[in-house]
Amino acid sequence: MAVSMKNTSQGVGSAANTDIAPAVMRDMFRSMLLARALDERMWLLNRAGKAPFVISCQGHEAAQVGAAFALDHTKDFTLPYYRGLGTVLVMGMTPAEVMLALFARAADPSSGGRQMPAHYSSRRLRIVTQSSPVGTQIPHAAGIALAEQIRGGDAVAWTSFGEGTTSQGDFHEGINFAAVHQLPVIFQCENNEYAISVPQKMQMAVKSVAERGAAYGIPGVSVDGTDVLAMYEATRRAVERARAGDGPTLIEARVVRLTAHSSDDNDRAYRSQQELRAMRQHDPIARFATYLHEHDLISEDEERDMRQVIAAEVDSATDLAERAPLPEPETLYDHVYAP
Amino acid sequence: MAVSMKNTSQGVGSAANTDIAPAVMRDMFRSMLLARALDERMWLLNRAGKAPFVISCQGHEAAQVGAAFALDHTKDFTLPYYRGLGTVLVMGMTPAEVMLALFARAADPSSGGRQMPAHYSSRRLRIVTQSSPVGTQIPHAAGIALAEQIRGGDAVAWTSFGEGTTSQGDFHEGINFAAVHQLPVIFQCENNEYAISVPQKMQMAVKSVAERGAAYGIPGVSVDGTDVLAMYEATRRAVERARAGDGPTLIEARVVRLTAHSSDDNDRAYRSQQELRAMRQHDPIARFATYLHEHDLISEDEERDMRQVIAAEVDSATDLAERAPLPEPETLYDHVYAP
Amino acid sequence: MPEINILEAIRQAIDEMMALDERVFVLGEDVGVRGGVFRVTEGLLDKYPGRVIDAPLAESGIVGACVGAAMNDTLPIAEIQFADFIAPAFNQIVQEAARIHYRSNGDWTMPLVIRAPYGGGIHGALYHSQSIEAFFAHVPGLKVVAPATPYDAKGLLKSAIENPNPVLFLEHKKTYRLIKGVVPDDDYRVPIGEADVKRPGEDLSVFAYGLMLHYCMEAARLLATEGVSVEVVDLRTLRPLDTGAILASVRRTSKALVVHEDNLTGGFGGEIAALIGEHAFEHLDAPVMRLGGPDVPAMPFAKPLEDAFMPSPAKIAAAMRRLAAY
Amino acid sequence: MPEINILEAIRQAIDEMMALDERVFVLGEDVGVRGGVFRVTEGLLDKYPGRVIDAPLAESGIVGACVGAAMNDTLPIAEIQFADFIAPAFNQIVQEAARIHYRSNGDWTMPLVIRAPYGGGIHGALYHSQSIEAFFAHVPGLKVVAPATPYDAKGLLKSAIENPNPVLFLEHKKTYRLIKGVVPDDDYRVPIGEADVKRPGEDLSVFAYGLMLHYCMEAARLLATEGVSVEVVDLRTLRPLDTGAILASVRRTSKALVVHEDNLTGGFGGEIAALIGEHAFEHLDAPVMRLGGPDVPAMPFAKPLEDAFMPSPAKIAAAMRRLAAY
Ligand SMILES: Cc1ncc(C[n+]2csc(CCOP(=O)(O)OP(=O)(O)O)c2C)c(N)n1
Ligand SMILES: Cc1ncc(C[n+]2csc(CCOP(=O)(O)OP(=O)(O)O)c2C)c(N)n1
Ligand SMILES: [Mg+2]
Ligand SMILES: [Mg+2]
Repeated sequence: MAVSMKNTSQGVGSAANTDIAPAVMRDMFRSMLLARALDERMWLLNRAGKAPFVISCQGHEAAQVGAAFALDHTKDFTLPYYRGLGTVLVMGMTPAEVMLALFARAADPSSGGRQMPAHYSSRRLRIVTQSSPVGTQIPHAAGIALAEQIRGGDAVAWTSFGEGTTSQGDFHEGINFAAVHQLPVIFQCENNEYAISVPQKMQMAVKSVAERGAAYGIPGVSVDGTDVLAMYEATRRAVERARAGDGPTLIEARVVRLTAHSSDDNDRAYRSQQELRAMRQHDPIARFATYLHEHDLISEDEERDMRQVIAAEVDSATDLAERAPLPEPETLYDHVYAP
Repeated sequence: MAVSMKNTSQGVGSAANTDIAPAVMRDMFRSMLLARALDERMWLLNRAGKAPFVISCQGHEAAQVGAAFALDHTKDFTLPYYRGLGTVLVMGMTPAEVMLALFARAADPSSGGRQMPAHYSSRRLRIVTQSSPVGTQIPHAAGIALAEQIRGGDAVAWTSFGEGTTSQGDFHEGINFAAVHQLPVIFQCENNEYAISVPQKMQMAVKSVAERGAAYGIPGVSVDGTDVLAMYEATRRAVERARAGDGPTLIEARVVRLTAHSSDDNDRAYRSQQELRAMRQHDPIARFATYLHEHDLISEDEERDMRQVIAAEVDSATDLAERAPLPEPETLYDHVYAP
Repeated sequence: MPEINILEAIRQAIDEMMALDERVFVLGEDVGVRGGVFRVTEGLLDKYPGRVIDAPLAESGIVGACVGAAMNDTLPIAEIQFADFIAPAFNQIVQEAARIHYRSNGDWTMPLVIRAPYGGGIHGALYHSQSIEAFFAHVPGLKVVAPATPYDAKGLLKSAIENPNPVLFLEHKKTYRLIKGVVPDDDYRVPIGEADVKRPGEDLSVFAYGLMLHYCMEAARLLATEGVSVEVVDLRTLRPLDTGAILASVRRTSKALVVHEDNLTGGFGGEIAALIGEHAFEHLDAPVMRLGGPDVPAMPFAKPLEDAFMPSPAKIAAAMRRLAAY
Repeated sequence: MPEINILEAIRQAIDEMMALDERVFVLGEDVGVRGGVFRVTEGLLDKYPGRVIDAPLAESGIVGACVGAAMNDTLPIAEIQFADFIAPAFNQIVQEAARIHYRSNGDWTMPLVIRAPYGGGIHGALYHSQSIEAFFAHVPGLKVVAPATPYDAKGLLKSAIENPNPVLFLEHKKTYRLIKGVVPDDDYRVPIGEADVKRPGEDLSVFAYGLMLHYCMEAARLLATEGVSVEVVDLRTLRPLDTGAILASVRRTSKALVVHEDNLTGGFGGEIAALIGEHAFEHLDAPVMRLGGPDVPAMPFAKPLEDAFMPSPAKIAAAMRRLAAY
C-alpha cells in the first residue's frame, strides 16, 4: 500500500495540488522561520556555553509545520519527538516556553527544568510529555486514540519519530494495536536517513519506511518532507481518514538533518563534505521561500519584516528565559506522586 | 512480496510439484504419525492425572515435519516453540526424551525437569533452549545466524512461533536485524488463527502474516501448512537462499489447532462446534495419508505396520520415562552459573 | 455475608468500579470472551461491551496503550496474563508510567492499574511462578500493592483504580481460589500504603504479604502451641511502605523476621530488614532475619524441585523458632 | 607505565581480547564508524572489520541477537548506549540470558557481556543519568560488575569476556575521563566476585562502587583530618557479592555505611545492610546506615536539582561523622 508522492526534481516547487489560502501559506512560512530562528539561537547559546544541550529541528521544519497545520489545535493530541520544535510551535507553545526549557528554568512548562531541552509537554495544549527512550510514545498515541474511541470523541492522536526508531519493538506494537482497532492515529516518521551515525541501510532493508504500512494493513505514504504543502495535504488526508473512523496512517516524511545529531555529536566523523553539501540543497525553508516568491505569495519586504519580527521574538524569549529563576533544590521532591 | 501458494481445494492432495523420493515421503509420514501418537498419549496421561500439563502440536505436524526435512540435521540450528514436537522429532529427539520432559524427570534432556513440557532443548542436536515468554527466540535465531556469518560457517537458523507472537516487539526486532544483515534465518510462523482465545483479526489487520515480509525487505511466503510436501518445498527454497547468502525468509504455515490451547484451556468457550468441525477437515495427517494412498506410495499394510511400530515406541517411551527418577531436591541449586 | 475467594473479590472490584465510572476499562490478552486465563474478568465483556478489550499478544503495547489512554481521561486496567510476562513491558512501566507525573512537573497524571498474577507453588515452572515485586517496589513514582485476603484485595483494587498514580497490583495465583473470606456488601475501600497486623503477638514480628502471609499465619499458630507469641504483619502495600507500622511492631517485640517467596538476594526483604536495622537498632534483641526463595533463577517444574524452592509453613516455623531462641 | 583513564582502560580490554580471541565481537548503536557515543570503541572497526557492528536502534534485538550468538560459539559484547536504555532489553536479559544455563540444566552456556554506561552528575537529566544495578543484581544467573578504577575496569572486563556467564558491566559515565590510574602492560585479570579494600581503616567501614567509591575516598580523607579512620571497601562486583570481605571489615570496625547513587528505597544497599545486620549483628556498635539517591524517579536536568540529587563527598562525610559519633 506504499504510495510514493511525486518528488519534484531538485526539491523545489511543491508536489501538492492544493487550495491552501495564501495567508495560511504565509503562516506556515512564518512558523518554519520561527522554528529555524529559535533553533539557530539555541546553537549560538550552546556554543557560548549558556545551554549545555541542543537537539535540532533544522531540515525537519516543513514536515512538522505542514503536518501540524492539518491538525485541529483545539482538540487533537500531539506526541512529538525531540526534533518536534516546529510541531509544538504550531500547536501553541511559545518561543519563551521553549527557551525556558533550554535553560532548565523552574517555569519551563514541559518539565520545570527536569528534562533535557526538546522533551516537549503541555497538558493544556495536549502536547504529551515525552521521555528519552525512543519509540515509547508510539503505543501512547494508540492508547490516546483508544480512549478517544471509548469516550466517543473525534480527536486524533498524532505522533512523530525518526526512521531509526522504527526498529524498536514499540513502533511495531503501537502501530499494530492502532491498526487492529482502526484507531484515529497518525504516525509520522521523519526520515533523515541517520540515527546518530547509523545510516538507513544499517537500520532497515527497505528503501522507504512507508513500505511498513502494509505489514499492518494501513496506508503507508511517503512524502517529500521538505515540501510543506505536500506534508499538509498528506496529513489532511490522514486526518480525514482518522476522523471518519477509517483508522491510522503511516506517513514517511523524507527530510534532511541539517545539523549534527545534537550538540554532543560531530557528524563530520561519519558524513562526507560532499554529502553535507548535497543535503544543504534540500533546505525546506529556502525551498518554500522560493515557492512563495515564484508564486507571488510573499514579497521581499514582507519576508524581511517577518524575519525581523521573529528575530525580535527570539531575542525577547531568550531574555525572558535567561532571567527566569532556576528551580529551587527542595522542589526535587515534588510531584513524585499525584495527590 | 507476499507469495501465496496455491491452496488445493478441501485441503487434499498437495500443491507442491516435487521430486521427493517415495521413501522420504514415507519417512515424513512416519514422523507425522509419531508426533501425533506421542501427542495423543500425552493427553491421555494428562486426563489420567499423570501429566499436569500438555500443549499440543496436533494440526501443525505437516508444517513442522515438512520444514524440518529441508534442514541439514548435522549442522542447522532449530529454535522451535512449544508446539514444535514434530520439529524436534525430525531433528533427532527421541520419544523417550520427550516423555522424560512430560514427566519432569531428572534425565529430561531439555531441562532436567525444570521447565514445563514442550520447552525443547538439546545442545547436541542444536535445538536451542526455549523460554515461555513468547517471541524471545526470534532475535536468538538472528544472533545464531550472525555468529555463523562471523565465523564463516553455512549453517542456517530456523525458528518457529505462532501468529499471535508476531505482535511482540521481538518479532519485529529479530526479523529486522536478520534482514539488515542478510542473515541465514528461516522464520516460520505457524498460523493457527488463534492465540489462546484471541482470533487473528484481533491480533493483526492483515490477512496473512506473510504480508509482513515486505516490511523488512525479505520474502514472505504463505503456505498451506497442512500440506507437508508444500512445506518441504517452501523451506527448501528458503534454505537455499539462506545458504547462498541471500538472507532470511518469512514463511507463514497456515495450520489448524486441533486441540484446545493447552490442557488448561477449554476452547469450546470461544470456538463454535461448527468451526471445530470444519477445522477437523484439515487434519494434515489424514490429508497426507490420502495423498500417499492415492499415489500408491504406501499400502494399507505398510501404514498399519508403521502405526503399530509407533504405538509400541510410544508405549516403551512412556514406560521408560514413567520409571525414570525425579530430580533430587538438592539439584535445585545446580547450574545457576556455569563454572 | 457469604465467603468469597480472592479471584471473586477482584472480579467484584472491577465490576463495581466499571459500573461506577464509565472511564474504567480493561485491556489484556484473552480478557474478553475467554474472561482471562484465570477467569477473573469472566462475564464482564457482556456487561460492559467495548470496555473489556482483547489485546494483541504484546505486553509493552498493552501497557503503552494504557499509559496513553490514562492521559486521555480514562482509567485503564491492564492485565498481564502472568507476572513473568511483564518483563517486555518493563520500559513502559518504569521509564514511562512511573515518571510521567514527575517529568511533567505535575502536569500530567497517570491513573493506571496493572494487574499481574504472580507467585508459585502451582506447578507453573520457571516462567509461570515468578515473584516480581523487587523490581518494581524500587521504582519511585510507582505504587505496588500485594493483598493477601479477599477483603483487602477488593478494597485495595478499588483504591488503586481511583488512584491518580500507576499501581502495580500483584495477585498471588495460589491464593486465587485457596483463600476465602467474608467481604461486606458496601462500597468500601482499603487505603494504599497501610500495613495491617493480621495477628498480634509479643515475642517476635513477622512481615509478609500474599501467599506467604498465610503461611506465616499457619506457622504462628503452630508456634503459639509451643508458647511463642508471634505478631504477623501483612504489609499489603510494598510501595509506599508503611515504615511506621513496621517499626512500631519491632519496637514492641524486639525481633523481626521478613518472609517472601521471591529470591532472597536483592529481594524486597533486604529493604525491610535494612530499615528495621537502621531505625529500630536500639530495640533489637536479635538480628533481623530473612527467609526468601533460594537464589536460583526461578521455580522449577518438577515437584521435588518446586517444593525445595517454596518457603513453607514448616520452614517459616523453623525460622521463627530460631529467632525466638536467639 | 603511563596513567590512563577508565574509558581507555575499557577500550584496551576490548581491543586486547579481540586480538586474543577471534570469537569476540561488539554489537551496539553507533559503535562502528562513530566509535560509540563515548568513543569507547573508537578505532576498533578499522582493526577488526566485521566484528564491530552497528546495530539497528533496538535494545531487545541487540541483546537478543547476542544471546543467540553466544550459543553459537562466539563471545559477544553488547553495548547499551546509555544504561537508561537497557529497559527495553529487560526481558532478554532477565528471562533469557540469565536463565539459559539453569533452564537447560547446564547444557547451554551464555558467555555474554553487556556494557552499560550509567550514573549521573553529568547533566544527563532523567534519562541519561540512571543507576540500574538494583534491578539486575537481584537476578540469579547474572553477574553484575561495577568497577571504579582503570586497573579494575580493564582487568574485570577481560574476566567478564572470558566468563561463560552473562555479565552486566556497569561503567560510570562520570568516571570515564575523570578517573585516571596506572595500568600494567601485561595481560592481567581482576577476578569477578572479589571486593577490594581501597583504604584500610579502623573506626568504620564504608561500602561503595563506581563514582561513589571515589567520593567515599574523598570523604574518608577528610575524616582522617578529623581523627576518624574510615575503611573504604570497593565492592567492584555486586553479584556475586563478596559477603566474606564485607563481613570481615564490619566485624573489625563495628560500624558500617553503604553508599550508592541509585534511589535509596529498594536499592542494592538494602541487601548489603540486611546481610550485615543479620550476619554481623553481635559486632555492630551502631545501626548500619545507608546513603543513597533520594526517592524521586531520576536525576533532573537543572543544575540545582541535579546537585540536590547526587550524593556528594560532603554528604558522605556528614554521614560518616554521624556514624562515627554514634
Ligand atoms: C531506547 C533508546 N536507545 C538509544 C537512544 C539513544 N539515541 C538517541 S537519538 C538516537 C537516534 C535516533 O534516530 P532516529 O530515530 O532516526 O531519529 P533522528 O534523531 O534521526 O531524528 C539514539 C540512538 C535512545 N534515546 N533511546
Ligand atoms: C510474553 C508472553 N505473554 C503471554 C504469554 C501467554 N501465552 C502463552 S501462549 C499464548 C498464545 C500464543 O499464540 P500464538 O503465538 O498464536 O501461538 P499458538 O499457541 O496459537 O500456536 C499466550 C498469550 C506468553 N507465553 N508470553
Ligand atoms: Mg533519523
Ligand atoms: Mg496461534
